[in-house]
Amino acid sequence: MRTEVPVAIAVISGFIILIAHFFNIAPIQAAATHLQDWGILIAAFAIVVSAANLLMVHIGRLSNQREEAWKKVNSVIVIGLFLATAVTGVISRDHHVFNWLYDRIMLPLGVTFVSMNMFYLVTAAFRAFRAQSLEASLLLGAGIIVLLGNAPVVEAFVPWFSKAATWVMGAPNMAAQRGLMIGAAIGAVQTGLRVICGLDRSYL
Amino acid sequence: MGAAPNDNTGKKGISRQFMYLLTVLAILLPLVFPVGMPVSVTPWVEKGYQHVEKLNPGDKVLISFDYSASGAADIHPAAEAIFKHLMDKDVKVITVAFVAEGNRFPGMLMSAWEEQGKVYGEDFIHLGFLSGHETGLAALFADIPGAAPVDSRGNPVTSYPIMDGVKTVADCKMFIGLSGGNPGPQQYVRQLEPYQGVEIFTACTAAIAPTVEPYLASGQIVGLVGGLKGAAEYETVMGYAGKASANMDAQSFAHLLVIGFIVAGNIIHFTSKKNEGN
Amino acid sequence: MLPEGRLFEFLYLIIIGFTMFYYSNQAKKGKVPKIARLPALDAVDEAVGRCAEMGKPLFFTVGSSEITDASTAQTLAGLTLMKYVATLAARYDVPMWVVNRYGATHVVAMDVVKQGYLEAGRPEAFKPEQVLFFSSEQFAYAAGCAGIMHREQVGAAFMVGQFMAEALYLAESAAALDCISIAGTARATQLHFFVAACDYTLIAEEIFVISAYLTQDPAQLGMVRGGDICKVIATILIAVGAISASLGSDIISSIISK
Amino acid sequence: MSTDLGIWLSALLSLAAFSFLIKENKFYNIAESAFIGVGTGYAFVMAWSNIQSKGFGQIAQGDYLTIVPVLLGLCLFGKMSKSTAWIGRYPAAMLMGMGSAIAIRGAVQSELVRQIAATCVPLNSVNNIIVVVGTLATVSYFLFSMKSTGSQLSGGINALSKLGRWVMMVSFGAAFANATMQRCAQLIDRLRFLFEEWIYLIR
Repeated sequence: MRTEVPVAIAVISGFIILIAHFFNIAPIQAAATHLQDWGILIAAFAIVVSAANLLMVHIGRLSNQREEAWKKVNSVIVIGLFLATAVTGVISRDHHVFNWLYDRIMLPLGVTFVSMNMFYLVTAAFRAFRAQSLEASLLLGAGIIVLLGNAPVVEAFVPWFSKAATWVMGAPNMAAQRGLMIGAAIGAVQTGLRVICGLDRSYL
Repeated sequence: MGAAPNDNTGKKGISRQFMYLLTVLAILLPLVFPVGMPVSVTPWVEKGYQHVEKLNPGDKVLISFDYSASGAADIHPAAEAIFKHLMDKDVKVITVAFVAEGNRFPGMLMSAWEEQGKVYGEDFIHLGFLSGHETGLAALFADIPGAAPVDSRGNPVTSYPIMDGVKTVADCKMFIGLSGGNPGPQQYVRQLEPYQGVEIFTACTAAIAPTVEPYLASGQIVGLVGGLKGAAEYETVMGYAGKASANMDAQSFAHLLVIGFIVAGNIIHFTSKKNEGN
Repeated sequence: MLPEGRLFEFLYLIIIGFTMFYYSNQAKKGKVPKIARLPALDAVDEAVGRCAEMGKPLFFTVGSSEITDASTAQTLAGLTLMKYVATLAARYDVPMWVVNRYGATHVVAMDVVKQGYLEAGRPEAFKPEQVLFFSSEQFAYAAGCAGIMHREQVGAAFMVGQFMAEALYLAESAAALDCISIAGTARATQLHFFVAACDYTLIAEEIFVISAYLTQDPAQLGMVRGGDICKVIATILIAVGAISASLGSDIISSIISK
Repeated sequence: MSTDLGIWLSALLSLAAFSFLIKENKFYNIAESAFIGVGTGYAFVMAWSNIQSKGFGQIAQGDYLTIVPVLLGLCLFGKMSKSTAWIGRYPAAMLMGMGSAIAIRGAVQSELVRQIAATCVPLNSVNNIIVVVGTLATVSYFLFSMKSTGSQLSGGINALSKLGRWVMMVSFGAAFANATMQRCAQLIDRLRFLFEEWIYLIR
């Protein structure tokens, strides 16, 4: 019972969505629309559960005598800011404290972390772009052409590079992307089919 | 893929931290001391500029701000340049956002222009955020005051003079889509199909710019500003050097630096290999 | 009954389903196909073993994988490997840190890891506080992952599933440590970051054969064979389509758009 | 220098985040905790407003069918304790089934059929030939069960799949380099914030 019923639920809900996509059967399509709305709602509950889970971990840390003081400080920060954001946001999505926390903590940190990708791009390029083998040389060659083609100053003096870069992006790159997508699509369909036919139960 | 296991960068020649420092300097120095390197203008930026230039004072333009904070670095400079062009030409601007985070950006532009004497509700208006991505787009184009009954300041949109005679998107001369992904050029073209006569001009991130190519070729989109570089080009055609142009110097140096590191990496790799051989 | 433009899609889906079951049955009857080696998956045991030797924990994340949208297939691929790694971790007594970005994925991942420990016969060694959720905000999650990797000084980092802009961030955070990184995603726009920054990368479709490869279960190996037949069909369609298009006929394109 | 307290907070948090580049440290730890705290709070607020509008709001309007997903959602709380974890499987299975179907739908439609159709181009230019041959070669790289059988056919497939690997390498190199533009713009933006709005170095 504890596995059969969940598997049946997965199979039924999966087939409803698929049939609604391929056939114009009004009641099934209505059911599929309902189901997707339900999905959004259940996923929202999952976030609440996960957030509760995070809080439990940090509360656990605070009450653990042997935990380092430093980790406790961080747990206090997590719990405090979570409560401040959650409470003010639930009162009103336009609450000034909620907006302030968003503008002054979440937004700047988000942009800062995204921007750190530039540093990582530099170190990754330093390691990966080495002419060790034919394959690595192809990686390197294509990378250098596109880098030069995109650098504004190079483009102003040697417009040829920009054209070469556009060509690499448009022809070989496009071919590889398509090939990757076609292969991956077939794998994804198989993986999905295994779930909605009840063959794959690893998620239970 | 069975690539060779890591040689950790720190161990060979150049330390990570040193590379990070050089990266900061390569970007920061040109920002503090701009060099003003030449920027070549691509035809699609030039064409977009020409189409804006052809607008008459009093014409109305609809702009959607469909990018979030992470896309802003790439697109907002273009938004600033195009907005300035429209203001200089006394064109009336109606703005909207189909991405929740995009909602903040029109206000930032407008408050700067209000200080310079432009009037909210007469020269521009922001309708706020509309959900549903493409469905939101379709709804707004069909009935602007219906889909957005109140503006971002909470007043009925019909109470503002700028909205006189604006019923559908067909009452605007041009639609400018500033996109960080979804909705993007594809969605704009698809939803504006029924409203012939409204020109589509778009600015998007460098990453999705290549996907706009087919629409430009077919004439469905009249101009494209791609990423920060596109913004610098737009500033160049307008004849002023704004933020984007200064950023171009930094971007050039950063590109050259990355190439420099790749070359250095190869030299270190092959010399150390030689030494091992000896 | 089929809406326009769906006929060919539906046919292709039926073909994929049919070949999958047909070859799976053939394999059960003894015709088991041999599968090309995947060094990235061969390295999994070694990576966990190395953690055990050095007394370091390991790190696992499935990235921006959801179980409610089109990324679900990649999520499942990642969860399959997660369970396998959890079993090894339990057996070798290696602490395992798991971080999830989405709530729904998190609630499933908790069970998957627990199940892995159970299958290794050591359910008591499972520590729920090591399966973590760090907000669905993309870079808050990524920052948390990087923090854990460095604070715990992990010996191996697994990143398999759907990844977005955090791919490079996580891969380089791992590369800065003395650790083996094994990554994989079917998202074509992030794959190159993994290829450049990680020790081993599962390229696109390779993540969907994880289960068949690791278990060497005949039925699943047969399914891989079935998938290969579908790819051959795709290549024939493209080749015939391109040749007929050169001759001025759009027969294939018109069939496909039916 | 700026005198706005909010800008100071943002700037100090940004610096703490950047400090990770030198080494994992306590300042980074604070920035990380702050981000996780606010980020989870934000996610909670968004989830809560969905639960209200799509859940309780609907029930209050007389749509009693919505009680089903609300109950399923509540079942997820069972996952928080070992003895009740099994009741959380029902909603999880439903999501998994739905998600799998959506994945199938998306893969067949936009990735499989559309990409095949887009590749059926006339072989009348070098670019088109490269696109068609390159796509075929890349797909052949993933013929797992046909590559190592030792037959003559597998020899041909091996050769084609090798070409596929080369095409992929070119693509990976190009795509990696292409990302530099956007990543660079983001870092410029951040450095501008620090050195223009916080300390007035850039004028």
